[in-house]
Amino acid sequence: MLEKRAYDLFMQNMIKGTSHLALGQEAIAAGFGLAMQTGDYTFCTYRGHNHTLVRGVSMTEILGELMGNASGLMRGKGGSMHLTSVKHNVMGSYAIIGAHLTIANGAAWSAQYRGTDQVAVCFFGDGTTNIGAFHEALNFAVIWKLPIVFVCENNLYMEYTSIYDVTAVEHPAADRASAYGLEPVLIDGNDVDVVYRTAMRALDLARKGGGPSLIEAQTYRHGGHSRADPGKYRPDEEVQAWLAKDPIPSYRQRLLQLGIGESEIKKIEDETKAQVDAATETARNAPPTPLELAEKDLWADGGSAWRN
Amino acid sequence: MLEKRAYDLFMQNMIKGTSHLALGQEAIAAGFGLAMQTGDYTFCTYRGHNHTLVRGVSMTEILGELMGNASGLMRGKGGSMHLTSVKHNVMGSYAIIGAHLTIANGAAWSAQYRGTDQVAVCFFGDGTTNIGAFHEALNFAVIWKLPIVFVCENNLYMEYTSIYDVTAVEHPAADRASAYGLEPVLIDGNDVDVVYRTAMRALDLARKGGGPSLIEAQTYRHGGHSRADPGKYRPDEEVQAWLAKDPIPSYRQRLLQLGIGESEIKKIEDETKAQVDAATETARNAPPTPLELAEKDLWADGGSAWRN
Amino acid sequence: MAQLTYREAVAAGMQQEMRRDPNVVFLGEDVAAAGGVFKTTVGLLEEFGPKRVRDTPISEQAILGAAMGAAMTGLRPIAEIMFSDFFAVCWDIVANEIAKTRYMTDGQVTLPLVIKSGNGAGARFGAQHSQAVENWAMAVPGLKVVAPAFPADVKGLMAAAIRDNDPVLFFESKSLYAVKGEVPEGEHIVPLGKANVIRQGTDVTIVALALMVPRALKAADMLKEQHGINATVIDLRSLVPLDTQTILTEVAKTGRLVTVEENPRLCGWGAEISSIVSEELFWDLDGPIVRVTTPHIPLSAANNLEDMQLPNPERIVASVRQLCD
Amino acid sequence: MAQLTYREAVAAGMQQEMRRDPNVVFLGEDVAAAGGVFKTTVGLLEEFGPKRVRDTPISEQAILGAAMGAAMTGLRPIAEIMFSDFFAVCWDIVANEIAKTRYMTDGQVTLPLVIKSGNGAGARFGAQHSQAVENWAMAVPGLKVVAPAFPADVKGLMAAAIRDNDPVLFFESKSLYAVKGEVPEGEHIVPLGKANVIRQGTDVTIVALALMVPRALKAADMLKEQHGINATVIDLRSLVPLDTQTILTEVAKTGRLVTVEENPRLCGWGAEISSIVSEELFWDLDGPIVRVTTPHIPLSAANNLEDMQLPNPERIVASVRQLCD
Ligand SMILES: Cc1ncc(C[n+]2csc(CCOP(=O)(O)OP(=O)(O)O)c2C)c(N)n1
Ligand SMILES: Cc1ncc(C[n+]2csc(CCOP(=O)(O)OP(=O)(O)O)c2C)c(N)n1
Ligand SMILES: [Mg+2]
Ligand SMILES: [Mg+2]
Repeated sequence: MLEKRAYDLFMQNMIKGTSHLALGQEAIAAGFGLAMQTGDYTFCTYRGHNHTLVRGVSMTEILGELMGNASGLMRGKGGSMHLTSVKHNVMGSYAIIGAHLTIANGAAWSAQYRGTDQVAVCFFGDGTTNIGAFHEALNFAVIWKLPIVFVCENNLYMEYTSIYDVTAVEHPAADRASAYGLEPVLIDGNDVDVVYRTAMRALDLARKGGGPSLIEAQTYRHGGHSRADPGKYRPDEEVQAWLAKDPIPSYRQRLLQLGIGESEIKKIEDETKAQVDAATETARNAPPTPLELAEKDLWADGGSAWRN
Repeated sequence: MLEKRAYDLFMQNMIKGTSHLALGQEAIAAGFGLAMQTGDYTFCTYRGHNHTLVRGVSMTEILGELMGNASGLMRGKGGSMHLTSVKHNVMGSYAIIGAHLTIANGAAWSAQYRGTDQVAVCFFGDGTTNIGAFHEALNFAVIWKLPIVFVCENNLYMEYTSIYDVTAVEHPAADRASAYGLEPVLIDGNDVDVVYRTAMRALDLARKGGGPSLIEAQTYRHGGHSRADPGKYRPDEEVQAWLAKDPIPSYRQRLLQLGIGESEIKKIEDETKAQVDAATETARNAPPTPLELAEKDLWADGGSAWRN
Repeated sequence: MAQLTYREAVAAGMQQEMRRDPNVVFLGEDVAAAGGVFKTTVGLLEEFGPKRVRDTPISEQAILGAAMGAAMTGLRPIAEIMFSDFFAVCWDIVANEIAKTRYMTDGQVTLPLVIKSGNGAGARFGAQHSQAVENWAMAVPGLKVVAPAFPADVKGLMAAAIRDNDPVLFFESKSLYAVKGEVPEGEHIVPLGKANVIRQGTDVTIVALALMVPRALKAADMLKEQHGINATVIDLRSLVPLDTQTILTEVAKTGRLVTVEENPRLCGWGAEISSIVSEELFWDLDGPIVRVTTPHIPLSAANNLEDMQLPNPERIVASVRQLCD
Repeated sequence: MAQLTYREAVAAGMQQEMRRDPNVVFLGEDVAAAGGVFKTTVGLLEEFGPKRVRDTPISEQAILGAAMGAAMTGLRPIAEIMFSDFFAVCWDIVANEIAKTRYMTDGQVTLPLVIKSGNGAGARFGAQHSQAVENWAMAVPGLKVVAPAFPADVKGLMAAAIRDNDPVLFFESKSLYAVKGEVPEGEHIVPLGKANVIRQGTDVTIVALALMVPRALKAADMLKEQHGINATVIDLRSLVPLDTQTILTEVAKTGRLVTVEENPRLCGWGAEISSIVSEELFWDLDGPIVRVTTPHIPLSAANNLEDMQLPNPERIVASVRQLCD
C-alpha cells in the first residue's frame, strides 16, 4: 500500500508538457486516490491531471489529450482542462470556476437516490471559494445530506493574485464551514498520510449517510498558474519555503525511515519514469484526431444535426 | 422624532392594492428610514414599497407605478417590483434574487471613491442568503471595506417554502457573518426602536470607514408572498403568534406608554389615512402612460435605436 | 380526450413519464409542497413522494448542477427554473456545462434532463419577469429547445423531452397557462423537432411559436375574412431540432414568409429561419421575408405599453398585407 | 502613428481616457498587479494607482454588480470579464440588470460603463474558453456591442466606449492580441456604430467582424487573384448600434452578400443582417444571402478540429464562388 502511494506520487510528478500543472500538490490527489473506492466519483478542475491519473486512467490517454490527438481520453475534443473518464468514474475536469461543485452534488444525489454507497469527491482551489456557485453548492449539499466530500486545495493563489488579498477570512474554506453547519477541517495538504486519513474519515461519514464534509488542504503549486505564467508575483522566500515542503522528496524520506529500501524506491522511480517515457512516446506518435469527429457526439444519437 | 417614526409606520401600513406587500415588516423600513441620512443609498427588493416610501417618495408616485399609469414613479415602465427614485437616493428595487447586493456594493464603492460619507443600505430576504450573489457580494464588500449595510429581513419564508427547509443554518444571515469576518447581528425586526438603534450603529461604522455590517432582522409577512398567494402553507399558530407581534399596534402601545396622547396618535392616523386616500384618488385618476414612452430611454440619448 | 389547461398538461406529461420510469425525478423552487408558483406541478409530490419531487433553496446554479450531475449518473431529472428570466443566474450551467459536456467528453457523458421554465410576457410582470428567451437557448449548440402552444403538445412534448437522451429546455408560455384544450388521455408523445402545419393556405406562410401561435391563427382568420388572403400557419413547437423541411416545403408553396416572434428583435429565431429560407429558397420567393417581433427594447409593466410591444394579430395582419400587396 | 499590438492598444485606449477623466476606474481578476492574464492592461496600475485599478476575487457577479452600482452613482467603471465564456456566470447582471435598468426606471439611471472581455477561438483552449458570444449580447436590448479587428480601432473604440453614456460590451479577439498595427498617437476616438468599408469591390459584399475580418480580407485577395471576383469587405466593428446604412448601401452595389461569423450558426448576427437585407433589399439581390459560420457545435481543443470548425479564407472563398457562379 505504501508502495502504491509512492508510486502514485511519482507518477504524478512526471506529467510534463502543458497547461495547469499541480506540481507540489500531488499529495492531495495521492491521498484521496488511495482512500476512494472504485465506485466513488471524482470531480476536479483544469488542474486535475493528478486526480485523473490516480483513478486509473492511463498516462497515454492523459498525455494524448494534452497533445490533442487520437490517443487522447477524449481524442482532443475536450483538451487538457476537461479530462473525463466515465469508466473510471472520473466524471470530469471543469474549467469554469465553481460549476463542478454543483454538478458533483448531482452525482451524490443520484448515488443517494439509487441507494448505492458511492461518494462524490469534488476538488477545487482556494480562489473558487469566492464565487457564488461554491456557496450554493455547499448549502445544497448540507440540506440534502448528500454523500459528498468537498476538497479545497488551498495553494494560496487564484491565478496571479494572492488569496489573502481577495478573501474576507484567512482560511477560505475552513473558516466558512460553519456557514453551512459543518466542522472546519484544515489539514497539511502536503502530507500524504494526513490527507489519506482525513479522506478516509470524510468518505466514511458520507458513505454512512452522515452528509458532506468540507476539507481545506494547505499546499502550494511549484510553478505558475498555467503554461503562460512564470509565477513571478510570488515572493522568493515563499517559493523556497514551500519547495522545501515538496511532498514527493518528503514522502521518499518517510518511506526510507519506515524501512523501505532505497533500492526498492529507486526501482519504482525508474519503472515510473519508464512508463512515462513510453506513454509520452505512444501519445506523441498517435495519429491526429479524425476530422469527422468534429461533427460527432453533440447528441446522444452520435451526431450534431440541429435540423432535418 | 417619535411622531415621525409612528408616522412612517402608519403610512406604510396603508399601501394597498397589489403585489409583494411587506405588511408586518414595517418596523425595519421605518427604523432604517429614520436612521439613514439624505445622501445614503437604498437598494431593496420587489418587497420594497415601504423602503421607498420612507425615503420620501410620494404615495401617489408609488401607487401610480403599481397601477402602471402616467402618475407612476417610472410611469409604468418598471412596475411594482422596480420602484426607483434616484432623486431620493432610492437606487432601485430589484426583482431577481441576489443581484442588488452586488449592485449596492458598487454604490458604496463609488461613495468611498468619491470620498463622501454616504452609506449604501441593502435590504433583502432570508431566501436570498442561499443564492450565489449573496456570497460574492458579502465577501467583496468586506475585502474592499465598503460603506454598506446588508439587512436581511428574515420573514421565515422564501415564496412558499420555509427557510428552515432549505438552509443549512438556523439564522440564514447571522450564522454566516463569520464566513466574511463579520460579527453576527440578530435583532427583533418588529421593534422599531431596536431596528433604529442597530441601524444607527451600522451606518455610523460604515460612515467612519469601518466597513460593512450584516444584520438579520427577524420578522414576518402577514400576508402571502404576492397577490397570487393566500399563504396557506403556514401553520395557523405561527401566523397568529406573529400577528400578535405586529409592529404597528405594538408601537402605538409604546407611544401611549411614553405619554404621547391617544388624540395625537389618532390625529396622525387620520392624517395618514387621508393622505393615502388622496394619493389613491390621484393615482387612480391619472392618465395612461403615453404610448411613445415604450420606445424611449433605453439609451442615454433618450431613444432606443439599435440601427442607423 | 380530456379538456385540460396548459398548466395541467404540464403535470400530465410529467406524471405520465414519472409513472413509467422511476429514475425520473423533479426539483425546483416551491415545486413540491406548493405545486409550483404557476401550479404546473400540482399533485406530483402527493403521487410520487418527497424523494422524487423536491423543493430547493433559491439556488438556480445548484438546482441545475444537481440535475446535470444526476443525469450523468443514471437519473433522468426534470428541473424547474421558475421564470425563464432566471436562466441568467445559472446560464453557465446551461450553456457551458450541460450543453457542452457530451461533446467535450467525446460522447462519454449522456445528459437526459429537462429544464422546464415559465417563459414570456403578457402578465404585466415587467422587464425581468417577462422575457421570451428561447433564442438564448437556440444560440447555444447542445441544447434542444421546445416551446409548445397547445395543451396536447405540452403533454406530448414534455413526455418526449423526458424520454429524450439529450438536454431539453422546455419553455412554457406563462400567458397560456390558463388556456384549455383537448389532450389525449392515454400515453401521449409528440416527437421533438416536428413543426405542425395548423392551417393550410396559398398566399403566405406564417411561422410562429408558443404564445404567438394563437395570435398568428387569429391573424390568419382576419386576413381571410377581411382581406381574402389565405395564410398557412406553422406552429414550430421545437426550435432545436428545427423542422426546416416543413418550413421550406410550405414556403415553397406560398412564396412568401412572415415570422412572428415574441423575443426582442435582434438575433431571434425568426432571423435564423429568414436566413435559411433566403439562402435555400431564394429563387422561389415572391417577396421579402418579413419578421414581426417585439421591438428591441425591454418589456414595460404598464398594460398599454406591454400590449403594444408584443406582436398582436393586427400587427401580423398589417405586415402580411404589406407583403402581399 | 505608432506600431502597437492589439493588446497594447487596449491599454492605450484605457490610458487615454483614464488620464482625461478621474472617474474612470477599472476592476477585474488579475488585472492590476499582473496587468491582466492576456496582458491587455499592463502599466495601468503603475500609472493610475491601486485606487483606480483594482484586483478582485473570482466573483464575476460581484465585479459587474460593483461596476453597475458605481456607474449609477457617478463613476465610469471598466470591468474585465477575463474570458467572454464567463459572461455565463454573471449574465443576470448583464442582461437583466445593466441592460434594463435605464429603461425600467424611465431614464432615471444612467450606466456609463464598459465590460471588456477576451473573446473567441483559435488558441486551443477548448469549448469553455473559446466562445465568440457577441451574439448573446446583441440579443439583449440595452447593450451596446463592439468587437474591433485592428489595433487602431481597439484604441479608438475603447475610448469611445468609455465616453459613451450607455453600457458597452467590448469584445477583444484573443487570437488577435499579438497582431500589430498602426495606431494614432494622440487622442484617438472611433465612434461606435460605424462600420468600415475596408475593401471596395463590385461583385459581392462580405461582412465580417473581429477575427473574421482578416480572414475575409484574405479571402477577398484570393478571390481576386484566383477567380477574378471583386469583393467588398465590411468590418462591422459594432453590432449595436448596427450600421445598417453602410451594409445596405454596399450590398445594393454588389447585389450579393456573404456574412462571416465566428459564433456558432444559430441566431448569430449574420442571421440578423441576412434578415434585414432580405427584407429591405429583396429586389436588389442577385442571389441568395450566404452565411459562413462556425457550425452549430462546441469548439474542440485539438488543433486540427478547431481549425476546421472556424471559418477560414478557403471556406469563405468557396461560399462566395458558389454564390457568384
Ligand atoms: C468563472 C471563472 N472565472 C475566472 C476563471 C479564470 N480562472 C481560471 S483558474 C483561476 C484561478 C483559480 O484559482 P483557484 O480556485 O485557487 O485554483 P488553482 O488554479 O489555484 O488550482 C481563474 C481565475 C474561470 N476559469 N472561471
Ligand atoms: C434568481 C431568482 N430566483 C427565484 C426568484 C423567484 N422569487 C421571487 S421572490 C422569491 C422568494 C424570496 O424570498 P426572500 O429572499 O426570503 O424574500 P421575501 O419574499 O420573503 O421578502 C423567489 C424565490 C427570483 N425572483 N429570482
Ligand atoms: Mg489556488
Ligand atoms: Mg423571506
